[in-house]
Amino acid sequence: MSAEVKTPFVRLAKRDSMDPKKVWAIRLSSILVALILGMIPIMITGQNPFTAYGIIINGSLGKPIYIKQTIKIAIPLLGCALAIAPCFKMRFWNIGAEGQITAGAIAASYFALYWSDKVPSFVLILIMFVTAAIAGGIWGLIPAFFKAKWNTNETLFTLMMNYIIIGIVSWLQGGPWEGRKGSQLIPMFNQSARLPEIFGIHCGWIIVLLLVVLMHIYMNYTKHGYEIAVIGDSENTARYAGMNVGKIMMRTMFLSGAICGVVGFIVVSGANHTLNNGVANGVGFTSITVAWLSQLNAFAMIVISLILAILTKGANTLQTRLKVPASISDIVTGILLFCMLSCEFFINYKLIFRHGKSEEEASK
Amino acid sequence: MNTSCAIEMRGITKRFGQVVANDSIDLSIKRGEILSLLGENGSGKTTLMNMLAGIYQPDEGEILQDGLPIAIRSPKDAYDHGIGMIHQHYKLVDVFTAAQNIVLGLNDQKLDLKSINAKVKAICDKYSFVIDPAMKIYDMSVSQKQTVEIVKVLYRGADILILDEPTAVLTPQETDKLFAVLHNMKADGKAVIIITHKLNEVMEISDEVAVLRKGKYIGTVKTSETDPQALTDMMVGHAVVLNIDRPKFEKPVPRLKVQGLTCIDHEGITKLDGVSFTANGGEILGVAGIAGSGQKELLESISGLYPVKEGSVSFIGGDGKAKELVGMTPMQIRKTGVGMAFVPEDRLGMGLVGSMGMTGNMMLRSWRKGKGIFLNKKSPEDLAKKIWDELEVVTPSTSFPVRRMSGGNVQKVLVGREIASQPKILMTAYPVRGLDINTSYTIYNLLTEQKMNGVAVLFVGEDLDVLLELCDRILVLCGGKVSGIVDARSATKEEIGFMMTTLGGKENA
Amino acid sequence: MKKFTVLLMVMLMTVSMVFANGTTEAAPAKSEAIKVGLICIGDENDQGYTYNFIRGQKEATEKLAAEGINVEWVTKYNIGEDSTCVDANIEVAEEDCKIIFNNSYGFEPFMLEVAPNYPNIDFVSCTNCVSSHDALPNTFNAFANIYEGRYVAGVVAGLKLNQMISEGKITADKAVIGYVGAFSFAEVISGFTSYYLGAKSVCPSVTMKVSFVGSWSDATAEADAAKALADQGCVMISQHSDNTTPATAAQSAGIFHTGYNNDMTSVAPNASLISTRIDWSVYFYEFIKAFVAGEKLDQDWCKGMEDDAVKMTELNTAIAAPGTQAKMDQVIADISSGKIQVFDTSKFTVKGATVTHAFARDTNGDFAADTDEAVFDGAYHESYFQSAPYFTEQIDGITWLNAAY
Amino acid sequence: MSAIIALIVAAVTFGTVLMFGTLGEILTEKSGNLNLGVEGIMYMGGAFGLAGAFNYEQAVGAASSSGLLAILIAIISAFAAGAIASLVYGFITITLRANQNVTGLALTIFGTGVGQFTGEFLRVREGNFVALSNHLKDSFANPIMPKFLQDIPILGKILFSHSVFFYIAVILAIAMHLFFVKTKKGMYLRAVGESPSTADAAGINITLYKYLATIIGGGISAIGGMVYIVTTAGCVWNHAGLSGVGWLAVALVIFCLWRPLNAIWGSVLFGALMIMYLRVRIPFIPTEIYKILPYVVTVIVLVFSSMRNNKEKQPPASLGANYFREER
Repeated sequence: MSAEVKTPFVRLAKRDSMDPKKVWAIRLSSILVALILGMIPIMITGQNPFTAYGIIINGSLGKPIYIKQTIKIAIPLLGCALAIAPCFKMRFWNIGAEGQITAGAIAASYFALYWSDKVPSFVLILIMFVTAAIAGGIWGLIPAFFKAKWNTNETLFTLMMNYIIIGIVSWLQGGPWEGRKGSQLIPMFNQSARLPEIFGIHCGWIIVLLLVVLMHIYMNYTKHGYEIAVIGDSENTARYAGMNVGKIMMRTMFLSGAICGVVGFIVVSGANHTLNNGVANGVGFTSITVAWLSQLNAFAMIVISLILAILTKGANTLQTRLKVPASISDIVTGILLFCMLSCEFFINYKLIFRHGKSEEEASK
Repeated sequence: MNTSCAIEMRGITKRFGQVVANDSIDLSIKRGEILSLLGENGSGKTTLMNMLAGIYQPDEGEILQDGLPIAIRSPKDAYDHGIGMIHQHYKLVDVFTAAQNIVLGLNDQKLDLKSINAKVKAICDKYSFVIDPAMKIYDMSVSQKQTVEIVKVLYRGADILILDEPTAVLTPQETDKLFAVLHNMKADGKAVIIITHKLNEVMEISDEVAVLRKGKYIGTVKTSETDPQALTDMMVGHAVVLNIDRPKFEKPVPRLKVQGLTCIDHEGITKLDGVSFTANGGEILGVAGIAGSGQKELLESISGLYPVKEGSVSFIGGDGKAKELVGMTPMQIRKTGVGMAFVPEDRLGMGLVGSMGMTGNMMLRSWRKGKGIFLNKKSPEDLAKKIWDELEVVTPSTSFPVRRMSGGNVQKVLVGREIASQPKILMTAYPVRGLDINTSYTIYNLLTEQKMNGVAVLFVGEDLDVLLELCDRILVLCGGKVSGIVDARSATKEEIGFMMTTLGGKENA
Repeated sequence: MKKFTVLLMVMLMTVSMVFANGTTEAAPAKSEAIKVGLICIGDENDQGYTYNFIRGQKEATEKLAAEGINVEWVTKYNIGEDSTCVDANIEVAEEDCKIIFNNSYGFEPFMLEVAPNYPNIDFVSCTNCVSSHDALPNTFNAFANIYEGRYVAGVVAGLKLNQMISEGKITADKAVIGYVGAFSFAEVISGFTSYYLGAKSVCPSVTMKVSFVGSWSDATAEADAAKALADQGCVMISQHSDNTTPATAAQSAGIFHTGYNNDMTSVAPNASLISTRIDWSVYFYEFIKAFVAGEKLDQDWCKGMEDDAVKMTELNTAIAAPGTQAKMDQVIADISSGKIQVFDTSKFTVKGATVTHAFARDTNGDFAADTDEAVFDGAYHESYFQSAPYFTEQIDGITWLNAAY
Repeated sequence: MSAIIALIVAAVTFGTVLMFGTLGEILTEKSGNLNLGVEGIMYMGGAFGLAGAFNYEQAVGAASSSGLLAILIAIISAFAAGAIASLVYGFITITLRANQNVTGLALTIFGTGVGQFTGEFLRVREGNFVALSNHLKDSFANPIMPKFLQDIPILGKILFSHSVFFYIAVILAIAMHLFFVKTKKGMYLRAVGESPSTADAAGINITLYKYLATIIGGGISAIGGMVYIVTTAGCVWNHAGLSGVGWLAVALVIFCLWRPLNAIWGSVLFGALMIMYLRVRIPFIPTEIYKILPYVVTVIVLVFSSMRNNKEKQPPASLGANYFREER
C-alpha cells in the first residue's frame, strides 16, 4: 500500500510522434490560451478585455488605412524573420538582426542622401538595395567569422554588434550626415530615393513576399539549404560529410545579414524616408520570435508576423482610445511566445499519471 | 516471501515509445553474491538497472527490498535504499576533485575535507584502491575515474552495487584488479550486479547469471552449473556458431600507407604518435586498444577530419601510384576519387543526420553531385529504397527520422550508405556496438564481402574475441603509438591485451 | 471533443469581439467637443518637457471650457522620431482630430509626410521651423521666446553667485556655471547663451562650461553630466534637457541650480533657485479658439514673456540671494517693454570681436542660414524671423566641454 | 587625481546596477540555465521596485515614510518581480524543456513590456508623474557610511561614499563566492550546472536547484533594475533608460568568468566605460563613437576568452542545455 502512495503522481516520457492535426490543434489552442491570459493585464487597467480586443482588431483592420499601417509594420518583421530562419536552422543564435538592419539602412541611406541627383531613381533604388544587402551581410559575417575560427559565443557577439552600429548611426545623425546643425536629424530622402507604392503601401511587401518563396525554396530544395540543415543537426556530421562548416556558417550569416540589410533598406526607403538610430526599432528581436513560432516555415511566418503586427498596431489604438499603455502589445506578444514555447512540450512529451494510464489513453 | 533476497524485481516493464525495452522482467539478487546480468547489446540490461538506480521509472511492475515493496523515484531514493550504480558513462563532474565528486549530493554532513579524506582512505584501504582525493577528474585516466565512481558508491554506504560494463574500457590487467575488489566486496556481504556481455568474465566472476534477450527475462542459472555455450544459447535464443566466416583473399595489395602519423589535440595533448602501418586491399585490419588510445583520431585523421601534425597518409591506387592525403579536406579527398568510406563510432552525432529520413541521409554523400544550386533528391531516394530492401531496415518510410529508429536499423542505414559508395577503403569504428547478434553478423558479413571485393577494411573494435575471429591482422594501439601488428590467426587474447597496455608487449607475454 | 471545445471558444471570442467592436464604434462622441491630438515624445514622468506640454494641455482645456469650448484630447505618449511618428499622426487623424500638435522638434519631417493627406486637419510642429514656410496651408510652427526666461534665470543665478562671492564662499574667478545641454543645437545654444548673458549682466566675472549629453532625455547621462560639471568646479548648474536629475545632482553636490520646463524646487529644495518654462496653454488656447471661430493663426507663432507664453516658476526664496525677486521683476518688465535686448551685441563678443552679421534662416535647404540679417539695431534678433531659435554663435566666456554633437 | 576619483565614484554608481544584474545571472548560469531575459527582468525590477516604494509612500504619507523601510520594500518588490519572471522562465525551460535562448528572448520582450506597462500605468493611474519624495530619494542615493570614513583622503571617496546598494551588492558578491566555494549546497549547484546527469545520479534534486538558482538569480538581477531607477534615474520611471543594461549584464558574466568576486571590479569597470565619455575626453573621437566603447570592449573580451582554452575558465558545461533524465 505504501508503495502505491509513493509512486509519483505524474511523470514524463518522450513521445514518438503525434498526429499532425493534433499538433496544430495544440498550437492553435496555445494561441487561444495566450489571448485569454493576455486579458489579465487589460483587466488590471480596469478595462473590459473583450472591448480591448475589439479595439485591437478594429484599430488594426477596421479601415483600409489601418490595414495598410498594419501591413507596413508586418513587412520588416516578415523580412527579418526570413533572414533569421537559416541561422536558427543552423543553430546559430543570431540576435544581431537589429544591427544588420541598421548596417543595411546606413548603406542605403548613403546613396539616398548623396547620389539622388546623380542617377535615375530606378538605378538609385537598385544601388541602395544591393549596397544595403552587402553592408548587412558584412555586419553579419563578422561574428560568424569569429564563431567559425574560435567558436566565439555568437549570441553576445551579434548582440554587441547591434549597439556598435546603432552608435555609429547616432554619430552620423549628429555628425557628418546631420541636416540642420545640432538637430540630430538626417534630412528626409528625395522622392527618387523612396520606394514606389503599390496599392498604397510601399512595394517592400512585394520584396518580402518574393523572399518568402525564395527562402522556402532555398531552405528546402537547394544544396545550401541541405548543408544548413545538416549543420543544425550536428556539426560533426557536417564535417564528416565533407562540409566546410566555418565557410557555410559565414556564408549563411552573410546571407542572413544581407536579407536583414535589405529590410533596413526597405525601412529607410519605404517607411521612414530617412535614417535614425532607431531604424530597427526592435524588429530584430521580435522577428526571432516570428521565425521560431513559425517553426522556421517561411509561409507560416506570413501569418505570425501579421498577428504580431495586428497586436502592435491594435495596441496603439488601444492606447489612444482607452489610455491602456501601448506596451500591452509587448506583454501579449511575450505571453503568446511563452504559450507557444510551452505547447511544444505537450507535443514532444507525454504525461503519465499514477495509475498507469497515459493521457493519450485517458483521452481515448 | 524470500527475505534473503536483497532486491527483487517483479514484472518490470519499461517502454520507450513503441519500443518495449523491458518486458515483464523478474530478477532477484542475494547479499554476498555476484550476479552477472548477461545479454546482448540492446537486450535491456542497462534499462533494467537504471530503474533500480532511479534513473528510469518502470511502467509496470514492482521492486521489493528485503521482501518489502519500495518505490525508487530518483537516484536519491536508490541511495537511501543502499543501491548504487556505476554507469558506463561515468557520472563525474570534470572540474571537481575526486573528493568533491565522492561527497556530491550527500546531505548528512558538512564539507569537511579532513573527515572526507579519512573516510575515503578507509574505504580504499579496505578494498585496496589508490586514489588522490585532491586530483581533478579531468586529469584522471579512465580506470582512475572508475575507481572514483566505485569509491563514491561505497562512500554512500551502498550494499547493492550495480556496475554497467565496467571492463569495457579497462585493460585485462585492470580488469583483474577490479575483479579482486569485487570479490572483497562480496566477502563483505554486499550484493553486486555486473552488466556485461563478455562470457569469459561471467564465468570468472559471478555466482549466478541472469540472462535477458530482447527485453525479456530468459532465466537465471548458477555459474558453476553452466558453460559459455549454454549461456550463448540463452542469450541468442538458438545455438549459433560462434565462428565468424573468415575467407582468405588471395592477393592482398597495399592500399593505404600510413607513415609517422602524429596528431595533437587542441589542448596540446599528443593523440597519435608516429603511427605507421599499411592496410592492404582484400584484408580486414583490426585496430585494438583500450578506449581512448587514439582509435578515433586515427580514423578521423585518415579521412581528413582531424588535423595532422606530422606524417603522411598515402592512398595507393590500382596503378600502384601513391597519392598523399594529408592536408586535404574530406571534400578534396572525395574529389580526387580515392573512394574512402567511414562508419564512425558516433552514428547519430557524426555519421547521420538524426532529424532526417533515410533519403536525407543518403544525400550526405551525394548532395554536392549535379550542377546548379538545387538538390538532386531522386537518386538518394532510390538508394534509400534499395538499402531499405536489401538490408531489411525497419522503418515506416524513407522520410522517417533516423533518430527514431532502433540502433541496429540506424547502423544498417549508415553501413549501407557507406558501402554503396563502392569504396576502396572502408573504415569502421565499433560497427556492432549496441546491435543484436543477428545484425552484428549482417555487419560482419558485409565487411567480409567488401574484403573479398578487394577493399581495404579497417575495423576498430573493442571485443578481442571478435577481432581475433574477423580480422586478418590486428594493429594494437597503446597511448597513441603502435604497440604492434599481429596476425589475427595466430595471436592470443592475452598477448593483445598486454600490448594494449605496454608498448611492444610481447617479451613478457 | 477537444477540438469542438476549441472551436466553440474561438467562435465565442470572435463574436464577443465583433460585438464589443460594434459598441465602441457606436459610442456617441461628446457633444460638440472638438477633438485635438497631441503627440508627445515622452510622458509626464520626465517631469520636464512633455510634462510641461501636458500641463499646458490641461490649463488650455480649462480656459476653453470656461468659454464654452469643449476639447477632447487624444494624446499619444513615448512616440519615436521615426516612422512611428507617421503612424501616430495617422492614428490621431483617423480618430477625427481637427488639430494635431506634435511636441518634438524631430517629429516635423514625419508630420509633414502625413499632412498633405489630411488637408482639413491642422498639423502643428512645436519648436521646428519648416512647416511655416512650406507650401502646405495646414501646417504650423510654434515656439516661445524661452531665451527671455533663461535670461531672467541667469540673472537669478548671477545674483546668487554675487552673494557667494561677497560671503567669501568663492572668489570672483571661481564663479563658474555648469550647463547640461542636450545637443549643440541652435535652441540649446541660444538658451545657454541668454542664460549666461543674464548672469553676466549682474556678475561680470562669471564663466560657463557646457556639457552636451547627446540626448533630449537621458536621466542618467544628465545626472552624470551635472555631477561631472560639479566635479570640475562649477558652483551653479542649469540645464537644457528634459529630466530633473541635474537638479538632484546639484543638490547632492551641495551647489545651486536653475531649471527648465518645470519647478524643480520640490526635487531639490536646497539647490534649485528657480525655473523657466514655456506656458503652452497660451498657444493651445489661442489656436483652438481661433480654429473654432473659423480663423487661422499665423503659421509661425512665437510669443514671449510679454504675453505670458514664457513664465518663471516661483522663486525659491529660502536660498535665493536677498533682493532677487525685485531685480527679477524689473528685468522681466524691461524685457517685456523692449528695454533689455537679451542678445545685445555690445554685451558679448565672439573670439574677441563684436558680432555684426548673422543670417537667420535657411531657404535653399542646405541647412546653413542664408537669408534675413539677424543683427540690427545693436542686437542679435533671436526668434524674430521664425519661431525656432537660430542663434548659434559660440561667445567668449562659455567653454564647450564636448562639441561633438 | 580628483578627476579620477570622481570617475571611479560615478562608475560605482552605474556599476552597482550592473553588479546586481551580473550576480543574478551568474547564479542562474551556475545552474546551467542561460537566462537571456535579464533585460526584461531588470525592467520589471525597476518598475515594480519603484511602484513598491511609491505605493508605500502614498500609503503612509511622505512625511512619515521611513527610508530604511522604503529601501526594504523596493528591494522586496523588485526581487519578487524578478523572481516571478524567472519562475515563468524556469517553468518553461526546466519543466517544459523549451529552448533556453528563445525563452530568454521571449522573457526580454515580455519583461520590457511589463516594466513599461507598469511604469506607464502608474502614471496613467496617478494622472501625473510618479516620483518619490526627496526624503526617500536621499535615503536611496545618499552615502550611508559615517562621515569620518568618507573624509579619509582619496580612499574615503572611493570606498565609502556610495549608496547602500553598492555595499549590499558587494556583500552579495562575497556571500555568493563563499557559497560556491565553501558550502556543500554551492558545490551541488555547480555540479548541477556542470553535469546534471551526474548530480542527478548523486541524488541531488536538480530540478529544485535549477529552480531556486534561476528564481533567486532573477530576483537579484531585478534589484539591479530597481537600483537604476532609484539612484541614477532620479526615482521616476524612465522609459528608455534601462535599455541595454540587462544585455550588458549578460556579457559581464562571461567577462567575469562566472566568478562573483570578479563581478565587483568588472561591473565598476564597465560602469566607468559607460560614463567615461562625459569625463575623460579622447581627442578626435566623437562622443557617439566613444559611447559604444563598452560594447567594443565586450566584443574584444568575448573573442579573447574564446581563444584561450583553460578548463577552469569555461562556462558551466551544461549551460543552455535542458536536462531530461530519461533522455536516451
